[in-house]
Amino acid sequence: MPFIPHTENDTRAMLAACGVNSIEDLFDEIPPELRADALNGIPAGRDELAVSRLLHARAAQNAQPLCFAGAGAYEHHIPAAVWEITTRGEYYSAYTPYQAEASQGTLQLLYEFQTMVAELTAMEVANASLYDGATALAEAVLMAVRANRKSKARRIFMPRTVHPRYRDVVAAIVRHQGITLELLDYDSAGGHIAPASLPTEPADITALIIPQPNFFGALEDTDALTDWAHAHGALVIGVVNPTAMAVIAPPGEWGTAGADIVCGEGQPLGIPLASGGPYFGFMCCKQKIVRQMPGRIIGATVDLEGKRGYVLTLQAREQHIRRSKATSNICTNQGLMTIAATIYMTLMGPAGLERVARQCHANTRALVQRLSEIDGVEILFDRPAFHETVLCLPRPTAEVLAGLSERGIFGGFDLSADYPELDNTLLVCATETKSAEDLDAYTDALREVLG
Amino acid sequence: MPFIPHTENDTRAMLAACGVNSIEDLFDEIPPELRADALNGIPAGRDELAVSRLLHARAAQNAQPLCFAGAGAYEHHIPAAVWEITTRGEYYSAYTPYQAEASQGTLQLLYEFQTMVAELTAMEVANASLYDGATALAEAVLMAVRANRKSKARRIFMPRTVHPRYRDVVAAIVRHQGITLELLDYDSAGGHIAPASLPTEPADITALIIPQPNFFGALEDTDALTDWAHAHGALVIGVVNPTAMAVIAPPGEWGTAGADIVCGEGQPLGIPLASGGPYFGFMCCKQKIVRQMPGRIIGATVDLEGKRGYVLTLQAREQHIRRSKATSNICTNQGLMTIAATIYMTLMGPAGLERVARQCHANTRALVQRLSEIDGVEILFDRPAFHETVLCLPRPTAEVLAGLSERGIFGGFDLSADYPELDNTLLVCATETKSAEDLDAYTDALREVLG
Amino acid sequence: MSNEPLIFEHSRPGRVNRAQSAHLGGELNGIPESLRRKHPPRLPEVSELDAVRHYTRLSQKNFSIDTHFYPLGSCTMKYNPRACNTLASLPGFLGQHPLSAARDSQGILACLWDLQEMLKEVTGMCAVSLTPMAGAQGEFAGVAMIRAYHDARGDAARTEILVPDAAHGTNPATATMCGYTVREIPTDDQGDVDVAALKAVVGPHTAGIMLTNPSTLGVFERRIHEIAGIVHEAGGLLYYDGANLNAILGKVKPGDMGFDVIHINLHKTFSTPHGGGGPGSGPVGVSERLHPFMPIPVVGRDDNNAFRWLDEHDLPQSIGRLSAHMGNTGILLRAYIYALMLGREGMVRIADYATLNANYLMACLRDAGFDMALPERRATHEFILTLKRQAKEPGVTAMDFAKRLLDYGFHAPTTYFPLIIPECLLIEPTETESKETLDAFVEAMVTIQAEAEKDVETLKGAPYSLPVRRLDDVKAARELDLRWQAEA
Amino acid sequence: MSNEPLIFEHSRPGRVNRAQSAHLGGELNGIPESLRRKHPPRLPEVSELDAVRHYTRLSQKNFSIDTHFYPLGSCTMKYNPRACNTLASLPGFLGQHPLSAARDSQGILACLWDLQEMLKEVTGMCAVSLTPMAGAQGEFAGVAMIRAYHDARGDAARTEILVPDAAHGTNPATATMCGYTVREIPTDDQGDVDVAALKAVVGPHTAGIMLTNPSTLGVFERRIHEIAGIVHEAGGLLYYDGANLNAILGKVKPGDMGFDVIHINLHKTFSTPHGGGGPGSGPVGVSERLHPFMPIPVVGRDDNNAFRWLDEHDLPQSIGRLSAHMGNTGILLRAYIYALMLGREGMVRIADYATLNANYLMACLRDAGFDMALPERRATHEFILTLKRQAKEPGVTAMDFAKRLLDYGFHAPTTYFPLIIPECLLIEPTETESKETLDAFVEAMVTIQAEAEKDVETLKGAPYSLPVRRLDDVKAARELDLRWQAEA
Ligand SMILES: Cc1ncc(COP(=O)(O)O)c(C=O)c1O
Ligand SMILES: Cc1ncc(COP(=O)(O)O)c(C=O)c1O
Repeated sequence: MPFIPHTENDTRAMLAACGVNSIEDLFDEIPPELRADALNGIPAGRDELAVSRLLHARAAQNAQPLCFAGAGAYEHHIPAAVWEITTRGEYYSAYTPYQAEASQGTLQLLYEFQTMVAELTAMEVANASLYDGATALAEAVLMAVRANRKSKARRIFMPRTVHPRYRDVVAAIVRHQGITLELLDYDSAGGHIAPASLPTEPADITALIIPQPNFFGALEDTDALTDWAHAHGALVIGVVNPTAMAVIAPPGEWGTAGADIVCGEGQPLGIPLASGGPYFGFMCCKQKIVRQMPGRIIGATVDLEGKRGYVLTLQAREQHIRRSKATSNICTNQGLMTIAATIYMTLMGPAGLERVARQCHANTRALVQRLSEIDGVEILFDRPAFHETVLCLPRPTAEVLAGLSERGIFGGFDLSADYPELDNTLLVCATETKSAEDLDAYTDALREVLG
Repeated sequence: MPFIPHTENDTRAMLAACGVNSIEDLFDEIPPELRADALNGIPAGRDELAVSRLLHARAAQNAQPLCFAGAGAYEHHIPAAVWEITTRGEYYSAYTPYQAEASQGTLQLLYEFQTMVAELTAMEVANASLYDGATALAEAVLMAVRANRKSKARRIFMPRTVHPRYRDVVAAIVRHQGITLELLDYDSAGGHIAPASLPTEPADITALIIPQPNFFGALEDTDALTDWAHAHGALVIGVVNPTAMAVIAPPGEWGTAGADIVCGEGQPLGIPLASGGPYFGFMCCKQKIVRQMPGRIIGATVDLEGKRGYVLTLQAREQHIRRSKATSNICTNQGLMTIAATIYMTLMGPAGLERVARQCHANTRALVQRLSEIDGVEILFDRPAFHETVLCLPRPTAEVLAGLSERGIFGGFDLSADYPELDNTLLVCATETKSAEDLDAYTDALREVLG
Repeated sequence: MSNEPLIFEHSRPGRVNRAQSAHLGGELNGIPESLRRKHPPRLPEVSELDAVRHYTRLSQKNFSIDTHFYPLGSCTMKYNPRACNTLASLPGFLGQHPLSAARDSQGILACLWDLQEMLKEVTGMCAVSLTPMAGAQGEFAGVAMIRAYHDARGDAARTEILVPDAAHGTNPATATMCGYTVREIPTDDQGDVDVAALKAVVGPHTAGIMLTNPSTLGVFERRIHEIAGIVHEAGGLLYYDGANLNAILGKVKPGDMGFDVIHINLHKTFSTPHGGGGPGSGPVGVSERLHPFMPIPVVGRDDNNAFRWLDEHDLPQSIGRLSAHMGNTGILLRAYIYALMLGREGMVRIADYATLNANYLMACLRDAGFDMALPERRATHEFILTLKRQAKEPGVTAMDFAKRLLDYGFHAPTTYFPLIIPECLLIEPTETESKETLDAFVEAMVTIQAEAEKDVETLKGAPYSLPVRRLDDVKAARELDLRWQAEA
Repeated sequence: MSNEPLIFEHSRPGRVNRAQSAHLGGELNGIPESLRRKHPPRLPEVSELDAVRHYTRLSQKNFSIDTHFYPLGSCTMKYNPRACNTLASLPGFLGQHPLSAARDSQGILACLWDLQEMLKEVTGMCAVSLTPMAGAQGEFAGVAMIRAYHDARGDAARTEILVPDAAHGTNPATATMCGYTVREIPTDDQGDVDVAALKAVVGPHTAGIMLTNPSTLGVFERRIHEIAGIVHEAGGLLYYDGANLNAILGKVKPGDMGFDVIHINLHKTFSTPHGGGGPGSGPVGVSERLHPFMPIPVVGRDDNNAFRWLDEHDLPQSIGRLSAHMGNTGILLRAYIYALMLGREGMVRIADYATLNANYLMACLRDAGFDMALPERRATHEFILTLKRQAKEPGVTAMDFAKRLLDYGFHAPTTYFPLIIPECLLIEPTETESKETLDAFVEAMVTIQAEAEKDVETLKGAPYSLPVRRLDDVKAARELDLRWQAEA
């Protein structure tokens, strides 16, 4: 019985105190006919040594090609200090900070996190995390419906330049709320939402979603889109990449009034790729609609002696108080990930994060430049991009990716399943982790595969 | 300038406070003709990302064959908790606990360490570590010379069954103290020191060293050797493997009176192989000669209010107080390693350590059994062994090891350089980390190499 | 403990941690000025040492399993084995991109497949999807499947979800998110669902019922079979909130109790870390009839027995995706490692000793004079103590007891939940705590009771020995201060 | 902070952490009873949670760089970059057996080779051996080489090693271990070696002199060239104790000052962790004439440029081996990683800012009214404050100041070393601390001075806020209690 401390003497004394003869007696309220048989489908227990062998073998079965895929998950360098501190037992093994006085470490850190996220996005306030970028967008849609009291239509404009998986998740989560998700098509030259393509006199719209950069890596015309939405009574929901925020205009400054709700995937801020999770979603908003925000929010207050301290606040929005009327059913969020992200942002600072963003941009540009010199390889869209770009290939993408994979290269994301009109295209990304030799290695491999 | 926090403003203000114009001015006491040129032989600085890439590549250049070598360094499973706790900043980045009140964590832990080591060896007291097993033996020899006041000869009996590298280190360190190291040969049948081979009326001997198990993995007749030494006025220095101590008679119980000084290599207690270090040496002795012991010693005491606490004690033995008359020049020891070892011993407990020891013994026996079924492979010595055994091979050992290496197996330690009389022999070890399939893999590979 | 300023207060303009970025940079060629950021975000400007020291010091202000007994009811705060973290952090796992081809991902897929199989076995369900990212998302998946099931049958009349009044807040909140009206079922004085009341409300408008068993009252719902019959007969489905699975692992399977769908809080029963509020993981298990609706992706096998992701092509009736990838993979991995170490015997032992610890602690506290909310019932893995009597005389509340416990080095139990028990402490010791720790907790409770009798102010002022004294929640909510602001 | 019992007090007979050993075991076939252990060692019997909680809680009772300013003179307590630990702990490094064949070890050998080359460059020596495991062992290696050199020349008359009276205790202790008689050289009132006194004792019996420069008095030995000349002329050699190298990295090289041999404390200048007392690492650098005597092993290259170990066959006059393998490899690796991050510019900056911090702190403390031991000298990376005046009136000692500093959240500077300065604090801030931290330290010193003037008892009673009040060292040494004993 690993992890159970009881000696035989303990068990005996404890049973006596309970007034029973055996542990089995303690289960006597369970109807006997329901009692389960042995769990034969589960293997016998193993010690840490044996499990360690198995897991090392499994980890080795995962290939680790040189990765040029982004598409929502980005390989960034994570300073060693981030996880050495994050996994300290006091952070790792604590619960949600319900007892504030015994959780000032986590609480102060989350207050710092909220500040940093608000700073990155230039928004007024932030919450303490949601599950991931996709669910954060779904929650943003629900929040927009609550917050935009003037709009009755529950109608959301969702561009096709939003991450396809995010669109799936939004659809799955808001399905039962009588919300209409209206897809906006992108400009085939720019790969972005052309403001001119938007209806000039639209019916009631609740909110417009603006991704920045968008799924193709292209930069949307955020000022024009924001002003258009506000002019038509719609709220603006920004979905942004946090690394890009170091160099790209933040949603709080889009257009005349700025975005109303902002969310995104926090993974680029110090979270390992790890086959997709755990990551974390972040969410910000204008202070005036903060009572519509889902999730935990930390606030500063004072103690009995007037000393500053931090607590979970605005709990009246939450399921444990408001129950069926809560802003969301979320309870457990992604606490530990936000701890890592806070330490990451601190270690990078504004200058460091900007340098990372610039290097990502420069690397991707350099890569795309080299690749597009190969016969038949072309850059698809002409909008400015941050750190991803769509390439057209002279051969089916799946074939090309398989060929690259044999050469130890994960060449990017095949768009054809999500955008049937974009067959033979590939979304590539080169973060700051890629050296000039890496870019050459990709270029050489692609030339070989195509040649 | 990584790791230097100064902003330009800081530097300016600080220079002003110092009354100088530039940092250079602060070096004006160094004679100008001595000033160095730029450090051109050192590469330009790199950020953590670049260094991380390089080190990952270097780590990958180390082959990681299945390891059946022991010879003083043993692959054991290390519970994950050991290093996750040991590397906590509060342990990792603290200094020697000179300010006891601000170091109770380290101090209490070392007091626990001393207790555990004393328990393992059944000795009265232990110190807080020496550099490694080899230097601990050298210090034990010096200590014996100090402690055995009756002996004038400064003559140490050192069996050839002591680890050859330990003998080298002892020779290098005690060379200038007028000490004679007399080698004792081993019994060619048993691979141990036959008590009957010892002189019956020897001249003045200061101490006898007894390794248990010895370098060949064989168990010495510790009772007879101890009694013989004591009968002739010599102290007994035990050099023991701490894993073996879980099942083999501990030096405190050897013969009638027990060993006087005990030392050994602590690596098997939770320290990774890591190309040979850092490990740690441990040392114990009878309480009556504790004032002759080298190294840090922790003692319990009370504070102003009578509360229990821990301090560095018996400092009057040490170099920082006694200077040229100190018991040793040691200052920095292997603190962090003893923290890991203490956590390891705690996680294993007496039952766990015994199970490890038994599995090592059983695995090595099973391996040797299988290998010796191969034509031409034989077990060399007939003494009982703990977890290492010498095999005779039908071909030169270097050749065989090279063949095994091609098959991903590190087959053991070639004895021929250290024991010219033992050519074509191999010292093998299979710890608890080896599965039945691993033993088969070795057996099959050896059969192939020899076949 | 000395005060630790905000990281922003450590910040100095121009201070840079050059080890992380000195050699990076590049031009923003191609990005027009209009799209660029004008002012850098005011992230802290500190050295690496400042950062390490600040966050190390902050960490020491937390209670946690690794430092304190933490008997927080409903939360299952058990030991989080360090091996789970170490092994899940192997570079081969951490480095893998979520969109990697299946051929490059057989290692992680094999782990997830194995975990799916294990969870099927312990829950008695016929299939499992690992994707939900916490209990509440598992609940969402479950209720959404119930809805998809009714919808697929064209049964549009079912608009209500039944929820006991003792239920966790996520249950009613989830039902609402799935577009249902919530109907509360009262609890009887023995802590069981009031079956008469249930019968009165169940009907053709009933989509289903959400239950935990053992319930949040810390007792086993004895008439579960009858309840299942009533709901099923009315055409509703049963949802099992698996947050309390620790109590019954290997003892009774939700599938056998008649549940159609279940979520499991891996961060409770399977001991993945709570991380100061997450990440969790809430896999769902389903019966045959809900199988087609499972959230994707799920791990399957192809003809060559290689693992692959099943998606909308394999499960066209799926309720869809609940995360951009496969949920909290790293947490799933930790749960898998834990399950491997426990094995089939270890799992049953968890229920045994979690139950023994709870019943022992309850017996000791009762003997020490405290009142239990349900004195005639067995505790399961947790139980409820009520301080209703003490709130009257001498006038100390559950909150006062909770805060004073902190001074004695114990994290407080859950307070004021479930809502239907006045002045309650929901106490869950878990199986990983020793008898000595439980005894010490009883001793502290007795001491606090004595303090309360002597002078209530002692408790009202608690805690005294923590980094802060009792904090003002009301002020926090009224005068919102949700972030640091740079001085103007 | 609550008391934490000894781990043995947590222990209960029969308690087993089964996760670590449940499936291991075997018979002791072939081992006769007489050689077996009769009673198991009384190691603690606790659960894994007990162990994790105990050692986590204990850790919080330490001051450390990661939590506190730690200006311990002579010890160079600078930030230990976490990357050094993380990268040195890659499985490819940790898993390697020390006796692995060179062909299987090219990765680690390449790192060690590079480090040897870098250390040659910063010290100005012609070869480096990495094997010594701490400063004191480096000293041993150095003095042993000096002896080997004289012996090789048949010069047996040289029986004395000269050591300044301000030297670190390891210097005279080392000389003794090498069989030499120690002769102390006085220091003049400016903190320099008394050259006249040196001249008086130097001669044909002089084997060599051990010096640090900057000295342990925190000042640069200005007449080093003259001293080197005097000793060399007499046929002696110069040993450089590199513990203070942080002050002069890239500014001046020991080789250029005339030293024949040097050790470097990597755990100081190269920021490897002190670990509560080690492990350290003390590589030695040598001039051409000591090259043949270097301790083995050393990393070399074979004809194909592959790395390999050089041993007694390559260096037959070597003083031999100082450890069973290659010293503290993992520490060498950390130093190497640190050096890579710093690079050539970073190294010089260390000396720049370590020196700036020390001089700034000295200036502030002087302005605040404290007395410096050598007021006319520049500080190097450290400096000495003397409380001789305060010891007289109002009667508080350096120890009192030190203990009171702990209450203010600062680790105390080194006290009572060097021995020749009364009531001294040797203060070394290091380059990784910020101006704000130094300012806060000055503020604390000023506050303590004011407290002392008001009531000396305030200081005599310090510390007040730590896990224990001031501890009784005398009792510890008189009534030896060096281990826990099971009750009879
Ligand atoms: C009974 C019960 N149900 C559901 C939940 C929700 O789980 P989660 O916090 O993982 O969303 C919890 C967790 O607090 C719970 O205790
Ligand atoms: C000046 C000086 N020399 C030598 C040493 C000895 O170094 P180590 O502790 O590494 O043996 C020290 C360390 O304290 C020192 O400060």
